[in-house]
Amino acid sequence: MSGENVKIVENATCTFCGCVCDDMVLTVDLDQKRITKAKNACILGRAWYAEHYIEEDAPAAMIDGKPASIDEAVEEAAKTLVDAKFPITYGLSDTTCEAQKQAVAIADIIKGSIDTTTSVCHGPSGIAFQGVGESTMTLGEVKNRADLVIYWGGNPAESHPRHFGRYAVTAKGMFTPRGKKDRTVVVVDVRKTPSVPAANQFIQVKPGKDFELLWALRALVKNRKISPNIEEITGVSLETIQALVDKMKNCRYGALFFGMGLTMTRGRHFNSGALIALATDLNEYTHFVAKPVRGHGNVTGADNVMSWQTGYPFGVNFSRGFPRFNPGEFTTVDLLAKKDVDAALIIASDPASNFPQAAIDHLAGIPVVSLDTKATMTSKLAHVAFRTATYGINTAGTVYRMDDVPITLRKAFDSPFPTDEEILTAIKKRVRALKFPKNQAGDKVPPGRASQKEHWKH
Amino acid sequence: MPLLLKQIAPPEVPLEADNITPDRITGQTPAGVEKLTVMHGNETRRIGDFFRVTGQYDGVINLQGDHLGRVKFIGARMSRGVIRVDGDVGEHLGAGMSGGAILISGNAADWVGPEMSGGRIEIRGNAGHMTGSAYRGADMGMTGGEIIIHGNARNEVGNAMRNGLIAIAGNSGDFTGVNMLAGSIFVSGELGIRTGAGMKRGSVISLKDAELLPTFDYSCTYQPGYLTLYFRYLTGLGLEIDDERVRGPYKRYCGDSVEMNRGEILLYSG
Amino acid sequence: MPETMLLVPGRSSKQGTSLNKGKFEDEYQEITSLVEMNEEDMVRLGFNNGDKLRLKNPVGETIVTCKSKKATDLPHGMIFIAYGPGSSRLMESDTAGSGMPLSKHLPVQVEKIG
Amino acid sequence: MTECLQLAGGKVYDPANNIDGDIKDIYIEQGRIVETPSATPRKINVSGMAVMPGGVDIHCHIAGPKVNLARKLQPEDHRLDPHPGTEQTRSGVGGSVPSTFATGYRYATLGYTTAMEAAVSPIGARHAIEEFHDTPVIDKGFYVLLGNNIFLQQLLREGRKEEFRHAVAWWINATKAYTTKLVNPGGDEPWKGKKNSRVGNIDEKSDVIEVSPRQVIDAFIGAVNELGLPHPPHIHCNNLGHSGNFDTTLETMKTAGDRRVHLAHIQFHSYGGEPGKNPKSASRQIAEYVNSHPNITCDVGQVMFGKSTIMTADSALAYTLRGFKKAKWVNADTECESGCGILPFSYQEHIYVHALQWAIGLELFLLSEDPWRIVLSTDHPNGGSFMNYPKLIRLLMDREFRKEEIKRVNQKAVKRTLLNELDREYTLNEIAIITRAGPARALGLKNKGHMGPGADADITIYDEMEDKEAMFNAPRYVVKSGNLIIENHEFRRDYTGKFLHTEPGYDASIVDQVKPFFENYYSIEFDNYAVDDSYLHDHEVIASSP
Repeated sequence: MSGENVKIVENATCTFCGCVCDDMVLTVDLDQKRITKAKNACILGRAWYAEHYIEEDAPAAMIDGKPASIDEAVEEAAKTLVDAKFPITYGLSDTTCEAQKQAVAIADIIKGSIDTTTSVCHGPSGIAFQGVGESTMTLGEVKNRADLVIYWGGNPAESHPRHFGRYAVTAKGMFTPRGKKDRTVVVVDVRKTPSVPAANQFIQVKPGKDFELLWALRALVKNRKISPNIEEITGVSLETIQALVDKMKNCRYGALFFGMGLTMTRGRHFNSGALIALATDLNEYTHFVAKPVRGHGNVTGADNVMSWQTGYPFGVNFSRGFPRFNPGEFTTVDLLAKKDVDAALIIASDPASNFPQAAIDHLAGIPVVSLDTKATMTSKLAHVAFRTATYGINTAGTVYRMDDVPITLRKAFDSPFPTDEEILTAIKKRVRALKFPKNQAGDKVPPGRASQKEHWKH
Repeated sequence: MPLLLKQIAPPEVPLEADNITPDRITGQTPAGVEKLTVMHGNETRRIGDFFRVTGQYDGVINLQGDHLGRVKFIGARMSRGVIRVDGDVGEHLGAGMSGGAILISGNAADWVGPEMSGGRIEIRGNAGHMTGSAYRGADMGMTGGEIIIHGNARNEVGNAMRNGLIAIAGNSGDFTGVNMLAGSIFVSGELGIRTGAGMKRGSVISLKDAELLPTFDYSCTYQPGYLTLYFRYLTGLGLEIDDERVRGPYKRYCGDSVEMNRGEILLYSG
Repeated sequence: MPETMLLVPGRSSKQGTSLNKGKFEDEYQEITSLVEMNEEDMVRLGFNNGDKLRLKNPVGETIVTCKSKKATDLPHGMIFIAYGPGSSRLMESDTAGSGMPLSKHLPVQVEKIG
Repeated sequence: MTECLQLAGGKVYDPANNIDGDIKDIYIEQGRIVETPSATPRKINVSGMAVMPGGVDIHCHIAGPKVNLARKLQPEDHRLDPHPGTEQTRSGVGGSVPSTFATGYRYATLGYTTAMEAAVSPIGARHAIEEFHDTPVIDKGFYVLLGNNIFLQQLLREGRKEEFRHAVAWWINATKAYTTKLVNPGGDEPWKGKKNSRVGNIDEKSDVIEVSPRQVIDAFIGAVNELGLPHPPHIHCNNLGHSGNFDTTLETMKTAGDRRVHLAHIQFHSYGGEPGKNPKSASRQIAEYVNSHPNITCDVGQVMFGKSTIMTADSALAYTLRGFKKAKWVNADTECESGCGILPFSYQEHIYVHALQWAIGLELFLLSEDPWRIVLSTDHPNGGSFMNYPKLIRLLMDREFRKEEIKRVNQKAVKRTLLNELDREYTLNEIAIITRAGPARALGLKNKGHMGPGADADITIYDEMEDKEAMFNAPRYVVKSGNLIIENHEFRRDYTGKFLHTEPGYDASIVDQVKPFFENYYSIEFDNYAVDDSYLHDHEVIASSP
């Protein structure tokens, strides 16, 4: 009977985008195993919850497209990974930190590479950070203090719908009691996106000229000369640029948010670097911060886990027995397109549908182990495919918001499928046993915090 | 007679061969060299598993093979002697080298001579990205030595270079001389976009006109005397520069005004 | 003569919501193969809403459906598509030592088919 | 699996039990030191070796949001210092901000078995604990940053001392912290809200929060002592690094009166001279005050030459330092409670200020009369990596070595200090105090820093050597909670270590006060803020005694 066995989950966290809003009130129909209402969710969050259902008939594990037991699949996955000379682990942004930790452990033991979706998202911003640093903040500081907010090369109205209301535009805070009335909002983009109506000012830059515009701003902030042809180059007049400089220098607390309009275009890390450097420069005059508007729910957690376990945020290789970092060499698109890798463990990601064709072609030719909550292009071509529980809905665990704030997930209802963490922990145990047969006492570290039970076995 | 390493088996996955340097093989017999380790993905193997080693080291190591493009770190940290490669090479050629010479008949992959401090690398074909550059996060790239590319080079040539010379007979990619601290980069062909972004000092010279960043300021058109000497040196290295271009004139731009404005870009404007 | 235009793949709300329904559902397939174009460009090129277009570059090609956008919202010569399998086919795999393939501002040749 | 062990025939240095180099067997059972074991122990012959309790680092930066930002920031530093894994241990990277695994293993390879992360913002507590889970071997805890907490400052402004104390206790419980940490108390608001300005004198009231740094300091010392936390407020004074700051430091100590207080990295706070000009040494004034006030403990924050990373909740200071080289710099503001600044740094012998800082640290060690109240630290990684501890120990123990080192640094700086006149040499017993017994006592860790019956079996055994740097660099055995982790210099097993925290009592109705503030000004939900018990791995609550 539907509708009677209902549970309310308060302060639940939506993990669809990097906003990681933790104020969801979920109405869960425990009989139907559906979330029937998600109060406070945005359009993306509502779809995230509404479309979540358990495909009870789907096998939890498959080997070469045929249903298999989880134990068999774990064994086959472990063998595949241990046999490889250059295995890659990839994905990880749509899972918990607890699972991410197990994935890094596997890569360490099998001496493979590990990379996250960061490399094709804000990886270039990570590279820029390593070169320039960053003046940044938690989102509450923007809500409380920012009187000037600039979005550059991003379209939060569609990618992060609550960014405006919860954190940065209409949000009311300590020194911004009137919300939008207490701040000026500027959008810089190549096209008039649905985010533009939220702004006081829209600056349209010529495609591919973000770097030139940012560089001109940096020069003017420092009272240096720029080319008189600046409008011809960037599509933005000198007056407009100078006015923006004045606005930035004279605000009380300025914030620059940026998106993939910078990272995915020619210039990549230098585009992000130019923006971060601009924010840094402005601290000579006022308090100024910058922040990439990160995508997937826990991509920031992946950066954090990778960084604390290996020292590097993405694009890490263990083939020499210790972590090495080199984007362009150990990042997934490169490793696949150059045909360097001979096996892949893909977690909560679908490179077979969104990578460049050359990379997809190589992925199709090597043994792949996949973990995902539903069928994907990648799981369809996988040698071993696990179906796992959805994080934040069917699992607890930790995720990091785009501003590095960690948040605990609340489980809404049980899934018949194991969690990513459980599967990865099981694979880790088997790869360790296969790799170090004489040292079965080695793993003295207690299991991760969420892996108290392997419940699919009961 | 050089020491000859002839590739006998293509690696299945990239091979890291930082033991292939004069510093490591000096005093070794061919059999001894075959026993030196290489990393084949995550397995430790022997040079002999992939190369047949013959001859005797007389100051020159010669590598031959059709799959050398998958061999990384050739000549890394070398300080003397010569490595001659008949074929292509993989990433990190001559990484951090301080002396000696490397000659490549084919193409080189990304990271040629990163953070090198001395010696010479010459590539007959093309080079990948980040020639003579810094590794990510580091504030200094190449600090000395010479890199000569007869074909094209790609992005970030001389990223954060501090000293030395990079000469490219073909085109360079985007961000040539980015964050350069000092040193010289010469490009015969087309420069990509955003040359010299963030440069503090140093020179980039090109025989073609180019669109520069709005933070580079035109100062004059002139015939710099020192270029005659400079070009004579480059022709000595095997680059072809005709007399007209040796004479000039050149447009001089200074920048990057975002930094100290003490770098220069010279563009031929004959 | 096919026209060269600048393809900007990006996120859209519909792409995001349809993603949750599943990548093998028609809705996602439809949304990720819909390309927005400046209405004036469409008039100039003789395209109509719903026309099938071929987008092609040296990397690959994909077939998309054309949809008009106000001239004030999308500059001339620029076309927008939601990320998906279509945009992947046109992406080069070189990442220039960054890990990131160029995924926006891809010059593509646009021509009507059928 | 803990073992029953007999460490036989070693020279035991256990200052807390007045044992100074006596030959004595130590027995271990069930992770503790026992008088006589109930089973037959495995006997390890350690004759000719020095047996000491495991080292205790009272002040370092090894986990949490700012540490991880500093890690991410410096691939160039990690690249040069890989930390390979073994069949027992995970791999990682070193450099001045090592990965978590390398941090734990490297502390162990120096004979340290406990380390306290000295500054975690409350909102970052969960992150710090997650990193601790991946920081092997050592026991660890952290101090929570409350000195710029806007809600607490509002309570102070309104004179609500009682509620202030309850709120402090609530925050410690909610974050699972060990004690409170004040960094540049009252200094965040000028930095964030007033175009990057800073606090001058500690009686100056911020026009936004209307509370002076001294009021904040006084209130915390009062509250924490009343709560009876095992360790008093851990204070990073205002004006760190600025010439003439010794005055601020003295005023801060005077504010404490005779109440317990710990002053962090006091070297950085012992500068004379005029603000804006080159500093001079004021170590004599500081040392005299500390010597004559038994309520005060401090750690030195010694500067060691070479690579370091500045990472501090004192964002304004990091910005000032950034001005010298204009190289990469991180500032990260944390809503309503804190922030941090980070930049790679390098101390160089020939630079006047760096040499002076180095000399002032040594002066403080050598002028200090009570080794129980001065703790060895480099404020890792601010003054240099903890991997410098063996060298620092040699500088303290070996006068001739010190003289040679003094010759290598900027002489103008040395001349402005007393260093050339100080002939003191630390004894092994005194080293055991400043690296183990003293910090354990200052932290209120009754089971650590000594080897009496009932103590945690955290023990380090060194080969006695003339060269003390070599000696302290490579213990032959390290026992952690009864587990033989390092045997003959090799890792024999992995071990997670314990998480140490406190649970001071408070009136639960304080939550009704915190919550509305939270709902207005924080960006996460109140109910998602406190760290729940599922984050605790093996842990121990250290009792408060109000």
